[in-house]
Amino acid sequence: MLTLLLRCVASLLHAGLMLGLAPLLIGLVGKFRARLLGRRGPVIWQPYRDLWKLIHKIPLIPDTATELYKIWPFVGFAAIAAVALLVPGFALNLVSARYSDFITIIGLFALSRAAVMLAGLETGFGFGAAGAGRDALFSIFSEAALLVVVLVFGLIAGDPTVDGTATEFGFGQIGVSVSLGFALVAMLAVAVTETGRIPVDNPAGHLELAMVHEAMLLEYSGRYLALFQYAAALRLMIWFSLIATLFFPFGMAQAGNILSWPLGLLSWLAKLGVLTVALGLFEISTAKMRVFRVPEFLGVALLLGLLSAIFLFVAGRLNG
Amino acid sequence: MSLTAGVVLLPFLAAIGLGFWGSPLRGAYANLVVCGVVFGLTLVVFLEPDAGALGGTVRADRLGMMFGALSGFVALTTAISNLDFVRGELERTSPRRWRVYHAMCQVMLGATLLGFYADNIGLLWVAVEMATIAATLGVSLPRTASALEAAWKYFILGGVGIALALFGTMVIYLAAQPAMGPGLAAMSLSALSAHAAQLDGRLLTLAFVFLLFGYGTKAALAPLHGWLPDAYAEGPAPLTTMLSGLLLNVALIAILRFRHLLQANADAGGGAMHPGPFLVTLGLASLLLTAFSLWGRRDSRRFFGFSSIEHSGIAAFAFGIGGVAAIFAGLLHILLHTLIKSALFQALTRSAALRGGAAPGNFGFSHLRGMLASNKLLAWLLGACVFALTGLPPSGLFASEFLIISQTIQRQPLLSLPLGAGLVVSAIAIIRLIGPLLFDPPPRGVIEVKAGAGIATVGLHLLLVLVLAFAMPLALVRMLSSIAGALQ
Amino acid sequence: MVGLPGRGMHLGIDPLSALFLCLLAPQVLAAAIAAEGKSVAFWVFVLGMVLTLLAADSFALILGFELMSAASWLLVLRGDRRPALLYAGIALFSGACLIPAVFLPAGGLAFALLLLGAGAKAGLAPLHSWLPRAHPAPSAGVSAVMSGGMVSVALYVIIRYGFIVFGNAVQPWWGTALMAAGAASVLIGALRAMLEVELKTVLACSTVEHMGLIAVGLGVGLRARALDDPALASLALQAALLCALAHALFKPLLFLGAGAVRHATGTTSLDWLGGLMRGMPKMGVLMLAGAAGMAALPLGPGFAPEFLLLHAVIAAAGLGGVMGWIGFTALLAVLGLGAALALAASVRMIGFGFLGRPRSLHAAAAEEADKFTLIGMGILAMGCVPLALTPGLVLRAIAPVISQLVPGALPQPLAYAPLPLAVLMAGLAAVAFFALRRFGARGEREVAAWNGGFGKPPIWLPFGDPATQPIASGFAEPVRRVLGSALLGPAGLDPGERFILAPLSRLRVRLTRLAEWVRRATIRQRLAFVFAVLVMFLLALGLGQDG
Amino acid sequence: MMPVNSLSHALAGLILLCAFALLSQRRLAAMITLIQAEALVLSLAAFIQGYAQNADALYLTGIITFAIKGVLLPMALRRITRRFNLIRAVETVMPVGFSMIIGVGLIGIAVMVVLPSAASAATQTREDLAIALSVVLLGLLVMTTRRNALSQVIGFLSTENGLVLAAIGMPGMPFVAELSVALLVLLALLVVGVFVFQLREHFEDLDLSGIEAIERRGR
Repeated sequence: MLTLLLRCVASLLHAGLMLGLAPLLIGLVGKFRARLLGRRGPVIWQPYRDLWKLIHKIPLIPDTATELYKIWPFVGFAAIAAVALLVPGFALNLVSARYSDFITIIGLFALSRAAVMLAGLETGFGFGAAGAGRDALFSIFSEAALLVVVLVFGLIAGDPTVDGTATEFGFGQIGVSVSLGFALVAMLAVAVTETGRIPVDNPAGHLELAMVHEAMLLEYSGRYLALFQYAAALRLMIWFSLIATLFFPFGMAQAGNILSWPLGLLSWLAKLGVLTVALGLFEISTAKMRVFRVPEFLGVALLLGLLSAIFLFVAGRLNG
Repeated sequence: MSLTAGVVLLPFLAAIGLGFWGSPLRGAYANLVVCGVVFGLTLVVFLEPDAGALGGTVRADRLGMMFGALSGFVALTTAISNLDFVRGELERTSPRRWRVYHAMCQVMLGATLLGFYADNIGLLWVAVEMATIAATLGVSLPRTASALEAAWKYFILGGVGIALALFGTMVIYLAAQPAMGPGLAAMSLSALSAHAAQLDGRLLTLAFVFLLFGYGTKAALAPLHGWLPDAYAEGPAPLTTMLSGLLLNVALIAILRFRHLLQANADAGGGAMHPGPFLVTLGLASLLLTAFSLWGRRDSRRFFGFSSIEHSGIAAFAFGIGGVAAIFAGLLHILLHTLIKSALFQALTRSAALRGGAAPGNFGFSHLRGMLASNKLLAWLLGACVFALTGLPPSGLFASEFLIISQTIQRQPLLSLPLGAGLVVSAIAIIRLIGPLLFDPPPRGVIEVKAGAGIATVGLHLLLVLVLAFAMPLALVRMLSSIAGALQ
Repeated sequence: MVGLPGRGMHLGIDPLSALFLCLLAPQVLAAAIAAEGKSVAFWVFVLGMVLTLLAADSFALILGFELMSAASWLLVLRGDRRPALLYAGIALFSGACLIPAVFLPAGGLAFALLLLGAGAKAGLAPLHSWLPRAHPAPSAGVSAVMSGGMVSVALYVIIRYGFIVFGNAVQPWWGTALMAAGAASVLIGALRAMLEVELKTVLACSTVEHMGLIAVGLGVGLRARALDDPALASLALQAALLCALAHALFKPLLFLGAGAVRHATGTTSLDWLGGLMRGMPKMGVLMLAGAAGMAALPLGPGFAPEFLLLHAVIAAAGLGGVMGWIGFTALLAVLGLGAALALAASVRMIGFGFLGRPRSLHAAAAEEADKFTLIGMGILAMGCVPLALTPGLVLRAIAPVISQLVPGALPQPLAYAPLPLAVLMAGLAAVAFFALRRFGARGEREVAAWNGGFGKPPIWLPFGDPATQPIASGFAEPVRRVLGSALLGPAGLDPGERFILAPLSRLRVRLTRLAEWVRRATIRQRLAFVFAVLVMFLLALGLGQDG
Repeated sequence: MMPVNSLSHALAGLILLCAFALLSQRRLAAMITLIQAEALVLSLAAFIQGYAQNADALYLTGIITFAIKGVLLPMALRRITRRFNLIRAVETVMPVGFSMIIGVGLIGIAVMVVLPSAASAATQTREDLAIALSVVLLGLLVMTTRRNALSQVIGFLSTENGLVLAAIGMPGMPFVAELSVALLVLLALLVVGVFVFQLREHFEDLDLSGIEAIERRGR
């Protein structure tokens, strides 16, 4: 009974942290990138101030939009927020561990992507449709690559949920193997595409040729735009913690005993910091790709996923 | 003078009568009355099976009675639709030629009945030969260049076929000499099938090849089919219905009887070869040849002539496969196809009559397109008849083709490939017509016209087909399977 | 005694046919209410399907199957004449394949013929190209039942013979063949659904994709059964049957909607629709529910089957050898590709069909669909709800079917629980809404869309400058350039047509020309034919007897 | 007196010779005389067979064959050729030598098919049957290698002569056979007559190419 209570408290803490720190992560990444480029860059809590400003502005609804204009932001946000609660952050065996199935998470990502695309098509103007078309193209390859990586995890860990896989990787004697390496690179490529970072899409830039996620939200303003931007921040946080839990499972706390929480929190924040640095370095080292170069980039990710599955067989690390 | 002799001689007497008296219309009514009486008689014959007549040369066994009744029924319905045809075409041909036409119809009916009831193979040959001559004169009636060319082709090919059949008949007589000695006994089918084992197998096979070619010409099997499409397209309309309904069946049943002789001799080790391969070869050849000849046709009666060749090929193929079930399926197929094809030709004649006269010229598909605009009921009946030929379920042929394919799978699996391909290609060629025939915009100046009561016979035919195919009464099933067993 | 002369016809019902009857009932009811109540051919079509499902012997099954094809051919013919011939050809081909398959002893050849016959009718890969051309042809109600019911009946035949009649002679390669056909259908169906412009053709292509998904499920089940692993077999079968059930609910819903769109605006081309949500709100929302099913989004009816199918494939990957291993990985990649393409296709359908600005006066002036269509679509939407929110209950309902197909299978609990997920998302959305209401500014203003700074379109262009108006084929252009040219070839022709139908029709033309030469022979040449065949037969006779 | 059956056997051989000679003829008049000779020999054979089997039906067949095929038909054919001045040559489809070789082949086949390897009792009738079959096949060959309508009719008549030869060779064939053969000859003549006059009306000459032209237009 006590552990159940503790697990609930851990889950609430986890939810608070994930939802609270997401904009901070965006600020950190922006600040670090600016520093690397020799600029001072905005203060790290700037994203909070932006959201606050947007919430207090009156949204301007385009007259050609239908009634669903106001619903897409809530659908998009709810889907991403649900994933945020499912993906374990600092502690394993949370209340939502049983439901954190890979396929459900991929499904919820697809739902939020659909909501954003439909929001783009809502007003029937050029930018939204162009952005939605490109996002559709990228999503085709990223989902295929993601599924193959999920196949590799399923075969190594034998457990369909993120939580089970993380516990298996953490405490099982998996150790570093070639196929997991390929899987990590494939996962990183998909993460960069999903969150819309530099090589695939420029989060800060407004150049019409380069916009993908930005273009779909052009017609939104006020609190609806805030919801979408908050969802984008959450998406980055989710991918960081997903990669952290799956590929660097050491030091994660058990929701059951409270003693392991501080260590879990510390390791989680450290991992986020490392990933922020990695992302910052990666972003300044590559230029934005042309739209039709991205399918090859993701094609490589898919190929790496296939290779990791094949190497897994070669290495005979199959269990169960 | 027993009943069967009466049935056979009545049409010939009527032919002489019709040949010399009566205006065209009165001749048509007389023709109808005679056909009605003949049909009645063919049903009455069922009461006294296997009764010999005319000195033992005419004997109505169960197979003969069944197909005799079928021919009587088809002749009756054709005579009914003939009334509208005559009323429509009255002024196109001289009264003298109308009398010749009605006389020829009766001669053909009489020859067909003689062909079914004949027990003596010589008499059977005479019956088929008389039917050929009558049909040749009938086809040449319209006096157009193409009708003459069709008649000339019919005469040459028919004549050659008849000659080969006569030669085969004589060789059978020769083969029966050692077992049954000279005289009438050696030529009676029932006696021959009783002593089939003792006949000389080698001569019997030679005779069967010639008979197959002789009667195959009349049944329009593959290499011998040349005359049929032109004869159908050029002859006067109701004659085509009679031709299609009656003559093909006489020849197919004759082939079936002679096949039984050869099969019995081969089974009893009398040195004869199995008839299967010969029949299967001709059956498949006609099925595949017509499957691809159907595609280019512009004239509807020539098109359905090729479809008749295809279906007699399927029946010959079923007989070639052998076994009680395959023979049963072959007989069922002939039964259903005769009813559907004659209904189709009656409907076709009626629709051509609605579109300006049933002369041989205006049976082109482009001329008959958009039938729904002319008369709704007739259009749907015509569409139903054409659809019935394809073999898709609501049509009766599905049951018989289902049986044939299932028997082929069990006895010679490899043959089912060409059979299936032929059936599919020809069914597609047929189904391709229904769209334009019914739903296309009609040629200019076509208005809704009443079609008259004559088309009720078409509906009757289709209803009979559905009953026979999907709900055949038990008595008929027992009768057909006993026939198939006897001819196994 | 009705039926085959002499042998009659036997009908019977068992869990499998009961399931498919339940699958058929809602869409027939909806179609009858929406539009098709009066047409005789429609009821003959339904009779054919019911007869196939209730058949206890092979004659009744094939009779029903061909009756279904014949009636639907007539309906396609009345709708649009061009695809009717191809449709009739495929119907005849499938009949010609099924009859031998039914009579051959249970074995490899029988299953191959069964796969060809029933697969052609279900729209599986090599013989699928007729489906996107034939299904849009008839009226809305008919194409709804054709896409929902007829293809499922064709799959029923595969299940009935693959699992029950040939049950004990099953080999692993049967499952692999079914999976290959399924994967190809998923890929081609989803890609074409993304690229087609006509709304009904998009739905027909998505039918091909969903038939592919079901075929993959059945293939994994068959292969697991051959390697006698009942747990995996029951999981795969659950996926396949659930997918068939879901597809039989949301696809007719979408087709009825497409029919209503055609009735309201006179066209179903996505390039001429747009902004229909304003004119037809109720129908738009129902179409949104259907599109959620088509795109297999969570909380929609389509996600539970996709979930089970992906887990079945992952579990199956562990079984095979190295070739099976690579095969399953590729299969999973194709399924991922297909799922994403399906999502994009349904977003495109909704986005360009119902949202945004109207692209033609008809689209602008569209009124709400008539009451009956809405009732029909409502029935189907009601059917989707239990499947979307409580798939666990539905799986428990179809457990007897699974145990009939895979004896000794113990059904596992479903790991995907949409109800708590829905509650969680609703809660989060409510929290966000009240937080914004509490802290943020209230109210909003209706203004002209920003559109990157362009001015307001002039009066005489009420829907803005057509040149800048995005259209459906523009949305699909990136995918066409990357995937389309690779898979569909330069002319964008369906591979099924390019490699199978076109060569067949060329062969038929050549053979017709040969038959024409034979027909045009003169009398003398005909005599020569007869004479030659006679001499050949005599030779055969002479040699036969001496030999 | 030579034994009767060897005499009829010799006459059958003579008919075979006429049929074979028919193959090589190029002119219509020669073909008509050959067919006339064949008919006369056939009627003689019928009389002898009638005497041998003392069946009076064979006498009747002999008389009919002599009257119609021996006298009437050649006269009618000659009148037709004179009216349409058809003296000119008859084009054949293949070189005559080649058709002669095929003719020999046909006779070989007929013998191989009819004569059994093991000699059975009625070898005599078998040989007559073989000869009759050869005449029938040669008649058919003549029909298929001539383009002229009239020469095709002559080929057809040669085939019928073969049939009659087979019929009279059968021991004790009942009366029906003879009547039917006669009927055939009569009606064939009637029909041919009707056609020939109609054809002349429409095509101004007897060459089949007119008909083939219609066909080639195709329907």
